[in-house]
Amino acid sequence: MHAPTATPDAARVGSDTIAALRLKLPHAVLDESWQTPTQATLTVKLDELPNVVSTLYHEHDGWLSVMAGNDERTINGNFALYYALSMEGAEKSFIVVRAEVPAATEEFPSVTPLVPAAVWHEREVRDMFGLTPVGLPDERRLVLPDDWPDGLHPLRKDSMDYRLRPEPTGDDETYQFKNDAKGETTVVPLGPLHITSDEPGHFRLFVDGEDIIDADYRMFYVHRGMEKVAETRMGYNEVTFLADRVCGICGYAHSVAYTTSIENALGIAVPARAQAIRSVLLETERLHSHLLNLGLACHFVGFDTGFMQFFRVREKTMTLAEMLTGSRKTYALNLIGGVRRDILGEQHVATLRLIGELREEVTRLVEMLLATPNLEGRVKGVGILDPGIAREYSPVGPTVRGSGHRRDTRVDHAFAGYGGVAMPVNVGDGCDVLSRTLVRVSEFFDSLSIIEQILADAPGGPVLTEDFTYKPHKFALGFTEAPRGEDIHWSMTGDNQKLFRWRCRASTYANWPVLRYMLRGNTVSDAPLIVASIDPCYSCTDRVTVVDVNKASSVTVPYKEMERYCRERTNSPLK
Amino acid sequence: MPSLSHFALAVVQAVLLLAAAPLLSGFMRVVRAKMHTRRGPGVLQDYRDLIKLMKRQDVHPPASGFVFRLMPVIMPATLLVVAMGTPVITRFAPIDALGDLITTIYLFALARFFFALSGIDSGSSFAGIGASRELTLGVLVEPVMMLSLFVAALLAGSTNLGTIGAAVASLSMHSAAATLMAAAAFGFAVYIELGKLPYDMAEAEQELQEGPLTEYSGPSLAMVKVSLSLKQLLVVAWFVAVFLPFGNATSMAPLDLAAGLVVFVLKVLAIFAVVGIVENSVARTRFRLTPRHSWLGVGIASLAFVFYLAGL
Amino acid sequence: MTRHITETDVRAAGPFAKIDTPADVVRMKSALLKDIRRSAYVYRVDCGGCNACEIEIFASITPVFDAERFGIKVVASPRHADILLFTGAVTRSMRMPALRAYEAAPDPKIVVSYGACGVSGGIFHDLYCVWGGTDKILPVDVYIPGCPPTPAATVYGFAVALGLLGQKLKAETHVQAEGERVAVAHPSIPYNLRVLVEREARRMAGYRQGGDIAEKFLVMLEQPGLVPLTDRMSTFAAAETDPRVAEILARLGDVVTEAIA
Amino acid sequence: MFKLLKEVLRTGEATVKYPFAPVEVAKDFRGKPEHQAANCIACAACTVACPANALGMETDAGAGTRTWSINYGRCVFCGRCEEVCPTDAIRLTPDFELAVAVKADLVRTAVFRLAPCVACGKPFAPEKEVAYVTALIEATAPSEADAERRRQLVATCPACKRAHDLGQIAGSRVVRAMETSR
Repeated sequence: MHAPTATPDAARVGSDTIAALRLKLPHAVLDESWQTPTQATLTVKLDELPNVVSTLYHEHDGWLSVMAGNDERTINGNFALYYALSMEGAEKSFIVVRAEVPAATEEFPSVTPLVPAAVWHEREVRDMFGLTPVGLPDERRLVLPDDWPDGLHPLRKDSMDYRLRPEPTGDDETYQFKNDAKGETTVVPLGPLHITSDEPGHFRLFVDGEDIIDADYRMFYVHRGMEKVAETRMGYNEVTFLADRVCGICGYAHSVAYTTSIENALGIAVPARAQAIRSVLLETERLHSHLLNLGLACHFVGFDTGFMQFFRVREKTMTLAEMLTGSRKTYALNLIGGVRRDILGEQHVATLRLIGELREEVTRLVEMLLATPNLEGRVKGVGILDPGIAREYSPVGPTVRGSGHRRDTRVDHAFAGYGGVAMPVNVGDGCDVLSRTLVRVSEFFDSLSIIEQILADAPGGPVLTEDFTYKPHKFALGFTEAPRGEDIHWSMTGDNQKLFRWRCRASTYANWPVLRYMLRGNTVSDAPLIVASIDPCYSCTDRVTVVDVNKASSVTVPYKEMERYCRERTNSPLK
Repeated sequence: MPSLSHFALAVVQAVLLLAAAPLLSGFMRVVRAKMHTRRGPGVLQDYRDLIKLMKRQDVHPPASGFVFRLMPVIMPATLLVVAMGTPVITRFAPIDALGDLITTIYLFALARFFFALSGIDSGSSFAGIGASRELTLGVLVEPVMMLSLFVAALLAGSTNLGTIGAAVASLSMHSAAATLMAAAAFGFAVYIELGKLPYDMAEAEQELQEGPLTEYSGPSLAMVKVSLSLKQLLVVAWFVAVFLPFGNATSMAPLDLAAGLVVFVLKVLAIFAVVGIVENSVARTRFRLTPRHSWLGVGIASLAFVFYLAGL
Repeated sequence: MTRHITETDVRAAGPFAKIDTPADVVRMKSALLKDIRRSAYVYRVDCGGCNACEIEIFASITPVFDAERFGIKVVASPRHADILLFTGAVTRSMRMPALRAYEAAPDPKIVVSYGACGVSGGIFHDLYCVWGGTDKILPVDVYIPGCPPTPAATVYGFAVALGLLGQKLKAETHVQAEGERVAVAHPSIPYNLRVLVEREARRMAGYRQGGDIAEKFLVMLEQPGLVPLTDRMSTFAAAETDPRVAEILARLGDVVTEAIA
Repeated sequence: MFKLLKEVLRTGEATVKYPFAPVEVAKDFRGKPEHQAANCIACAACTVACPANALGMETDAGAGTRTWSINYGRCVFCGRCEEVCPTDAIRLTPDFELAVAVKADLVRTAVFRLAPCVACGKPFAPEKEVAYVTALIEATAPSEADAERRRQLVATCPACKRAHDLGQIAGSRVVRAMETSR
């Protein structure tokens, strides 16, 4: 899959889809280039952009993975947008739709009205590049803080130094929360400005009594500016260590996605042993992450003993990671071209021993969990993700698999060492919290088997190649299946051993937009559990805890009065 | 008027119960740690926590009012009054007037009322919602308590806790079935009243950040914490006094009292060990489903009443 | 006694400046340390971390490391806190919530800065949406470095914060001694050959394991003896019980053979 | 509930003894990077590779020194420094007990002297680096004349290299320059 761009048409997966697209929209495609035999980039006319994306999405089983903006004024005078679609129909490939946005207008037709999955991406590109998506109904900021200066777009090449910290202008939030509820609802605003909330996020639930009518949330309280630093301070090899820190739970998946994107862009043939080691570690990461999620699910239904038991056993996965990488978290194992550590015989044996112990202990814990009183009542039928909604918003991982969609990057677009691995795709059709939890349980045991398989078949040879040359302005996608779903990175090399652009889309980013629909119709006390069931980063989960609070409907004090009082904290109804 | 020795007993037992309350919560923490398969703190940890808290700064949120400040005093005071009236090591209430079940129910309700009120008065939304949950829970659990205790009172022919206990202990209740049903219903109500999982609604740590306790700090927090432990000890003592009075001292003879004390300690430890295992092996009930559970309690209590009427 | 920290303070503090701690606060803090030695309530404040720190804090309160055995308890409200634990590099959006949590805790309080980001901003120290560490907005008492700190490092850090264990790390400066020189390693092996061996070992097994294997191999090469080099190398590889290491040694042998030929 | 109780009884107590007994870490654990200043040639390879800028190198031309520093508070323990070090002067150790109360204690420094350029006499590169490279060259040079020419080259600062033709450096002017600088 890492062969150079000059591949005969026949070997190119996705060419039939592109031919069909050209037939349907004869004048839309201006240019076609192939990054790998399964990755094509089509430059299209700006006006045709929504049509092309929509056609691929709706008629050829495309799912929107990521959209990257890029300031290419220094290369071709324009801005560019790259909508990357994961094609999961007859031809499983990636097709990236590229359109140039003239620097003179800074406007492009929004894709969101046709493909709702694009909404966060288009909001982000407005924040970061100052490009206006015409027709995008949501005009609010997504990434930048409320008090960030208007008109300062960090990722424009000429806008600012990566270290510039504009003076704060205010302490208050000005974000407008959306409420689609018909009829009267009570607003429950609890967020980071509340003294009791330690978490970087802000949720608002619109409730009627105990029922959630609608929900909205403000994320990106942890926005740091990683994409900017990756193209300024760091060399392209250092970014692998930055990618490790996109997420503290599934950082290695990001690191692999990033290195894969560069390796694809530069056509580097990564040694098979390195790819096998990457897969072993990705699965190790899944082991700890799924145990973490199962533990947290216990925590959120008040079953702390279960939480403690899962975390106790989880320590074994941490020992495994420490033995294989030298660190419990942030594995720091990748370089462009391979990995930095080998799995020697001694480690091989110890890994198999730990895998055996984990299989046995987790089997017992899962049986214990499912036999726990009250548990099923808390998770069954709660937090329904409608398969239709899922299809519109392109969520990933156990979240989408729990709603019956058979999407798994490891199978759809085999990367790293997954090529020859026999692996089922676990789906559930309950669409609820229970379904997603059971998908994770099955995946946990599958991961154990995958590690055993890969270790048994691991080829010899080197774990690193340095046999490549850095070429400027090459770009490609890199992707992994993180514990939470597909992580996808789009990278473009610069001309000074640095990146020109790095776009990193974490799996949870793809899952947030559907959460709103999953919350609707449930009671407020189930909110933390529902949010935990998409397995966002821990801090995100905790901040819904705040929300859960609001469920109480008081019988002695009028509920609305309570809400008002909780909100304004003046004129106590009891004084 | 109670005799001086009875009054002395009342005071001593109240003070002892108060002093032992942190030991009890320390014991619960040890049970919890064992269930978590971890080492955990020592059984004296809650004393260390309280001593520390007594030395810390007491912060009042700007939005809080006088109820917020008063509660850490009123709640333990109310509970101490209950402690003086409950037959703990004796079969009779040390102070007869306080040993009336209606008085006890209302004293508990008073403590609960102030606890909830302080949450609303603190100005924090977490505390406020914990408070409203606490009141809801009160509304749900009190009918069960009342009904089951009234059945016991009818059976014993008195509303005095000591008299009911004596009747149970001498196995002279008119209806064994009705007594057992009433005991079951009351036991269930007491369990909810303990504020333990799956019914720890008001102080739910993950959901409410400890509810009405959210805004308290320093000495006030210490007082509220010790009050909550005392309350747990008292409701269990209450149950023991009415439905498990076997082995209590029947006279004021020192040897009798000592034996009564030993029996009481053993009973309480056994009950709390079971409670500890239960609370650590279940998930929290959905708050919305709590009424259904409490209706079950009402049902059992009503059945006890029917049995009483039928004289079974 | 309560010092209200305002936005102006934050700005005045600027990079690398520290908010002064008045003498009475220092005195009160040492009294506090005595009081909380065996009962410390900890409140976590996430100022925009990647969650690795949060997860490791979780790991240190769960069965294997169980911080509660020292009386350390993670509490849900800052009002209960004796120790405030700040993680993350302090993002622009989180600076005010972090300050408010600090203000809500009773005085005096111990502030612990956790993880590379909390201590100094870590890998994110100079980014546009980052303030660059807890001590840019608050006075910090104890720093726990690590990315993330392991649960054992966390337990150690708390022991330092509570004054139960002393800190091991001390600022040190080495000044080059007269005549201080670095000898070339394995001088009897031609430099180019050594570099070839070391590079190949790194390609085969990475910098650490490969480095150690290359070292072993080079020591073997250097040993004087009458046995021919190729025989020595094959005996060495054959004596290795780990098949993967044997493969690597054989590969290094090939490199030497190719270089000599 | 009974499954849970069985699990609890089977496990007993899972808590480790640390800090009362040492805790076991993996063989190649990535803890505190230990710098052997005696082995360091101050070449700055590690400071360039460090993704977090925890390693720094500052040159004080006036004092003729170059100061290497590590900030354990910023270090992300990736081990890139160990990987790129040509003289094995830095290695990650299993030590993780790094907490401090004084932030200054997180920083370690090592001061190295700069060698003067043989041509202009200005300090330009660490003495130890020049000596190390010289030693390498002596070992690999095909002839003594070649070795001498390369030695001069190594001991010349980039500015002088730009200013002077290589042949001139090999010739008499360098000898004169060396005489004046002494």
